[in-house]
Amino acid sequence: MLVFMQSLISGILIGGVYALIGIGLTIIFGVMRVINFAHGDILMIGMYMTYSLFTFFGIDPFVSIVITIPLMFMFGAFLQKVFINRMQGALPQNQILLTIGLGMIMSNTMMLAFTSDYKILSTDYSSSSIKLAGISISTPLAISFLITAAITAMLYWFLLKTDTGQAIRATAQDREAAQLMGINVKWMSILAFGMGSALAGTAGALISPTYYIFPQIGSTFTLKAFVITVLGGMGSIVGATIGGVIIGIAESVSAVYISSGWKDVVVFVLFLLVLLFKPAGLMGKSRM
Amino acid sequence: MTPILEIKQVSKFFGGLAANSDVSFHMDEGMIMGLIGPNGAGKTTLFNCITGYYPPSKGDVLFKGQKLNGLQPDRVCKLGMVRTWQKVRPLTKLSVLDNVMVGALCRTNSLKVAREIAHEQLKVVRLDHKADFIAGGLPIGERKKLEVARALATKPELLLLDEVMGGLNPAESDEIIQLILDIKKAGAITQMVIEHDMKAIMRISDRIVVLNSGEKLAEGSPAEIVSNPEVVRAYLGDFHA
Amino acid sequence: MKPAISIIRSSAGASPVAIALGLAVLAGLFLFPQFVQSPYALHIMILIFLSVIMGEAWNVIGGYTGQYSVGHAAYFGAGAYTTMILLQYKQISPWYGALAGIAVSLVVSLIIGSICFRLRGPYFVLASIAVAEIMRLSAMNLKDLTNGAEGILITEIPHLKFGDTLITDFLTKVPFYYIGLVIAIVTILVTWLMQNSKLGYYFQAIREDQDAAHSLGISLSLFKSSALAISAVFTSLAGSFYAIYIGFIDPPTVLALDISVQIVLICIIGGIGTIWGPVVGALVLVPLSEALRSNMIAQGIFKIGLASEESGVGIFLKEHLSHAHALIYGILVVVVILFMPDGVLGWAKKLAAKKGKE
Amino acid sequence: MTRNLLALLLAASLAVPGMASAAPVKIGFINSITGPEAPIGENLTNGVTMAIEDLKKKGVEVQLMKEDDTGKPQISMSAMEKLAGQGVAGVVGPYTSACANAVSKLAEKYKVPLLVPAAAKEEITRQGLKYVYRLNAPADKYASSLIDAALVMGKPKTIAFIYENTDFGTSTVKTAKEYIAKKGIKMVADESYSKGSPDYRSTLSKIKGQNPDLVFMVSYVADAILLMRQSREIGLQPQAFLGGGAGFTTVQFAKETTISNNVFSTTQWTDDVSWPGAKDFFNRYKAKFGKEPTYHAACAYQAMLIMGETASKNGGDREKTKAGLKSGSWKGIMGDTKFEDYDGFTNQNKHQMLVLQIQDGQFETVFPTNFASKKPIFPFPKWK
Repeated sequence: MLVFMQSLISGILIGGVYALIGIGLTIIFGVMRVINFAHGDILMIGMYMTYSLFTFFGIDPFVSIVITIPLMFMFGAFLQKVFINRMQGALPQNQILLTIGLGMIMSNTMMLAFTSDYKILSTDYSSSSIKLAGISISTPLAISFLITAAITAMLYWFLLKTDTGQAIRATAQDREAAQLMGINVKWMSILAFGMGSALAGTAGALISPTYYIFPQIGSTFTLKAFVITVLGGMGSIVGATIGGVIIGIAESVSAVYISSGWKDVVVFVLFLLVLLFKPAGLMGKSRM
Repeated sequence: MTPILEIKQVSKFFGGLAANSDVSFHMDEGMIMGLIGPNGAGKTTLFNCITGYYPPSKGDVLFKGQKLNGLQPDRVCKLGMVRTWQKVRPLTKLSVLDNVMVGALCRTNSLKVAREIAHEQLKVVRLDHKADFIAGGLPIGERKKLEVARALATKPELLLLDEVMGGLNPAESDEIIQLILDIKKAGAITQMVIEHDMKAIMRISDRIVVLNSGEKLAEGSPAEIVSNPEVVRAYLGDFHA
Repeated sequence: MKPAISIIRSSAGASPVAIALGLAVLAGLFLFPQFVQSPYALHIMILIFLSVIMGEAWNVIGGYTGQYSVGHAAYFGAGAYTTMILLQYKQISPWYGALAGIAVSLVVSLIIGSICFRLRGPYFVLASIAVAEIMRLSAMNLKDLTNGAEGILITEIPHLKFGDTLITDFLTKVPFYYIGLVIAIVTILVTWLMQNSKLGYYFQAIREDQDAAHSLGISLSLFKSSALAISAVFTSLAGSFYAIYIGFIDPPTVLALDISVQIVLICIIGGIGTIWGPVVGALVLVPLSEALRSNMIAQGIFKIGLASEESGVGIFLKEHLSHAHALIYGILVVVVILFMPDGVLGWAKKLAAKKGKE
Repeated sequence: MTRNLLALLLAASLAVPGMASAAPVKIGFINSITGPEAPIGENLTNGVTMAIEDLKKKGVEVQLMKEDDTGKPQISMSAMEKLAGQGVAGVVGPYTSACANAVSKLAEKYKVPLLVPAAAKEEITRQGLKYVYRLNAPADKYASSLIDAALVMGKPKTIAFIYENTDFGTSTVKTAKEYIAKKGIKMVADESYSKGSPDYRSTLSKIKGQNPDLVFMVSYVADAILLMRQSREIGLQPQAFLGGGAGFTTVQFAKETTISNNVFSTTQWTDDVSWPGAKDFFNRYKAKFGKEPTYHAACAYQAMLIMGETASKNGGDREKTKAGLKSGSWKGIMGDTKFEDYDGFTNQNKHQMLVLQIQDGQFETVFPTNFASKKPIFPFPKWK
């Protein structure tokens, strides 16, 4: 029982960060209908940003998101404006390859800049933990979970209560209709890609203290992000939040009860089952 | 003689909403049936139920006496029933001829035979001069004709036309009307036509079925329909909405 | 508007000049090993053949039928693993192994088809990736069958004999060259036959509009599965060939996402949905990545005197270009996608059309 | 090649008088410069760079032909074919086992002497290939040296394995399993993970439930740190943590003293061993590249020295170089080196693996006793 609770808690904490990655991807997909294969690489850039801020300026990883978020937002907006925008309405396979190409550029540029060494961020709380009824909770993971929750809450508020947020949701539901209603769809796309990138970057920043960084780390997260978004329903933020936590738990629990080698298979099988029996995802389609 | 198409109490629900409820009517060979109704009346849904895109939630569709329920569109087409699309769906990157050939290949495995059939059908719709053009580049009027030619190439016994005159100018509409009448005259093909243009539908239809909010409101000859007060109200209501 | 000739018919009815040229190229390819002994050149040619086979195979399902599978590593790996497992543990000749690989790939394609073909667009892409990833992870974990991450190494390739006469002992690259060449030609031929048959028309109809195709009497499940099956057969064959040629496989080298992406790339770069697209793609990508990898670009720049080797630029090129080849590759992918959306072949055609107009 | 030209020019400008001016000998170097193996490949490149400089000091001019295999066997084959065609006297590399395997057969085919510096897969030197030599100890030695050490220190009954799902990880653990079977130790957990999983807590709590005497891990540095951090979090408390190579021997790992102290590991090389020049190599390497050398760097350095000297002595002739490798023996930063045939191996250097323990943030050699710098601390002290 203790082992089960331990793995459940670990899963939920990791799931929070996954949720952030998934929400980023889902916003991008919802608004632009582009599957972003560079999502993990954007996250990787966020990790290096955090690493640099910590190493060169001594800024704590959790504090540094104040800097990371706007920078990553601008980076995403730039990507959208310069590259992705040209591909709006292009063949889906070309969109996919474009993002794959962009991902390759990002990871290899980072490799030239930082070498391909594994970088590891060691803060004084990196390996500390809180004990709760025999269950140990990693301090940095707990902090990052709280920050994730706060960011998600703010995001909900933004999308539901503000005019811009509602315009983004309208665009996600029906691009053409939104355009007819006078919404500046191009601007919404830039916003969406910016936000998506900022969220991926933030997720990167938040796991930096408990994880490690190398240029090729992106692809793992790209795949994970897809699974999460599809699980929750492409374009659904609530879905991505739940999807992230489910994946976190599925990984963690199956590592214990099946084996750590098979846990990723469990995740992919779960993914296919959802695609087959509930293709719109757990939270339906395009409901942001 | 069994009717070529019989619709028996067909209902289609999406979630809790009924797009069609309890619709029944039948069609005899060689006739043209008009299907009208305000927007959202469930005309296209009914087409989809008939041609196998949606299985009806309740009721039966009988084609030449055979139950179609649950049959896939391709099987339905092989049996001799084919539809066109309200929003035209040309195979954009293929040539006009190739588009029609795809239809013709339903009945033959030989490209040569298919090519001949395709040329024939293009002549019928007067599009043969554009056989080598890329379908995606055609103007809307010609795309509509292409839809018809492609459907005809599958050698149907029943042809369902979904707003083939939508978005056309009067001259183009006239051409299509003539085409529909010509097909009727040739005798082999029964037609069901969804149309918004009242004048056109009155001109071509032998009988008309009116749908409103998914239910059959009325059925009769064009003259009966025009004088049916309920139909008038439904349409006026629609205009006021 | 100029009457544009359909893609379908552009390659049918070739002119006599083109046929003569084609035959000359073919003869040249068959005689190549007689004149060129360099194993390096032969190796590059074999890699090109492999890319052609994989590209043409993907083209059937991706290019013609419009189902953008990004999980073709599944068939490549199935072919490679079946052949290697049978050869290494059961001493079954790779010829039968390749056939068994095809059988396994067909089964895999049926399973994948039944799962993925219900899905459209991005969902199909993601599902195809997921299935391939499941296969990779399974190969990693089923250690008793696949030897897991350690991979399978063959120590000896059985000699090819016809009766008692030895045809080849596989000691040089020449037999591999011919096997690769023949499979590549067969693949192109099959694609050509497919394109000029009912199948080709139906595949393309499905690509252009699934619902419209469905209404015209085309069984989506039947024809999508057929397209995937044809594709799987040749991808699997490529996998078997690769495995025997390299003599070593492990999950990252034959089942990774990387391979699936590479396969798609060949087609997109060359030109999707055309017979010669994958050939052009292979001819561009293989030599290009080889040149980038081995830093020939920098050396070329020195040779033609664009920069001196000792200048700052020269030193920078030497130090960094060899590390940056993957970066340059990525940049090229982006440039091609942005500026040549129909691939090199489509771009060349457009250019030729423009010239013709002038 | 070009890099060397530059070095040549530099040397000329310094005008060292009386330097031996033999024609440069061409030596190939295949390595993972880009791709997923690049982080480790970089160490090999650095090691080779230093070896070339040191060879020059000894008057041996090497024209280095560097090839990137991106970690893919088929690319490494391209590289080998290319090098064979360019008339190299010998080749050092490739780094990964998969690549080394693919290349070894080509080396035999083209009769090019190949010196594998750091690939661990046993098969590479078990195929009876005459032209293939290996400097490092193969995978089975990693496991046996650590388990032997544990058996000397205590009486462990049970062992848990957690390792990276790669060639290196699985083959090391496979030999370990065979070895513990012989020694009568029971395996209670067998957990492999794929690189890039951020969370091992579940797996570790499962292992904790089994309460093993030994925990045997095979990981690269980042995962090694994560595994130990999370072991501490969970409170996993065996008699000893055994780190099978790679990540557990890095300085980066040792620096994380809260979690790395008292962990045992095994390595091909360390700077504090009494092999000649080891400390000097460490210092010069650190000064030049700004980081500590790993054993990969040392292996690559020594391999290039051996290949360079032998090839140069034999005038770049492949056959003579091959014979020279076979008959020669060397003493250097990797200790005594000699390529021998034994136990089914051919041309395999009987390299002595060292068992280390981190004590107060420093690597101390604890086994074999003749090289030991400190006494081992056993059992593992309670986590603070």
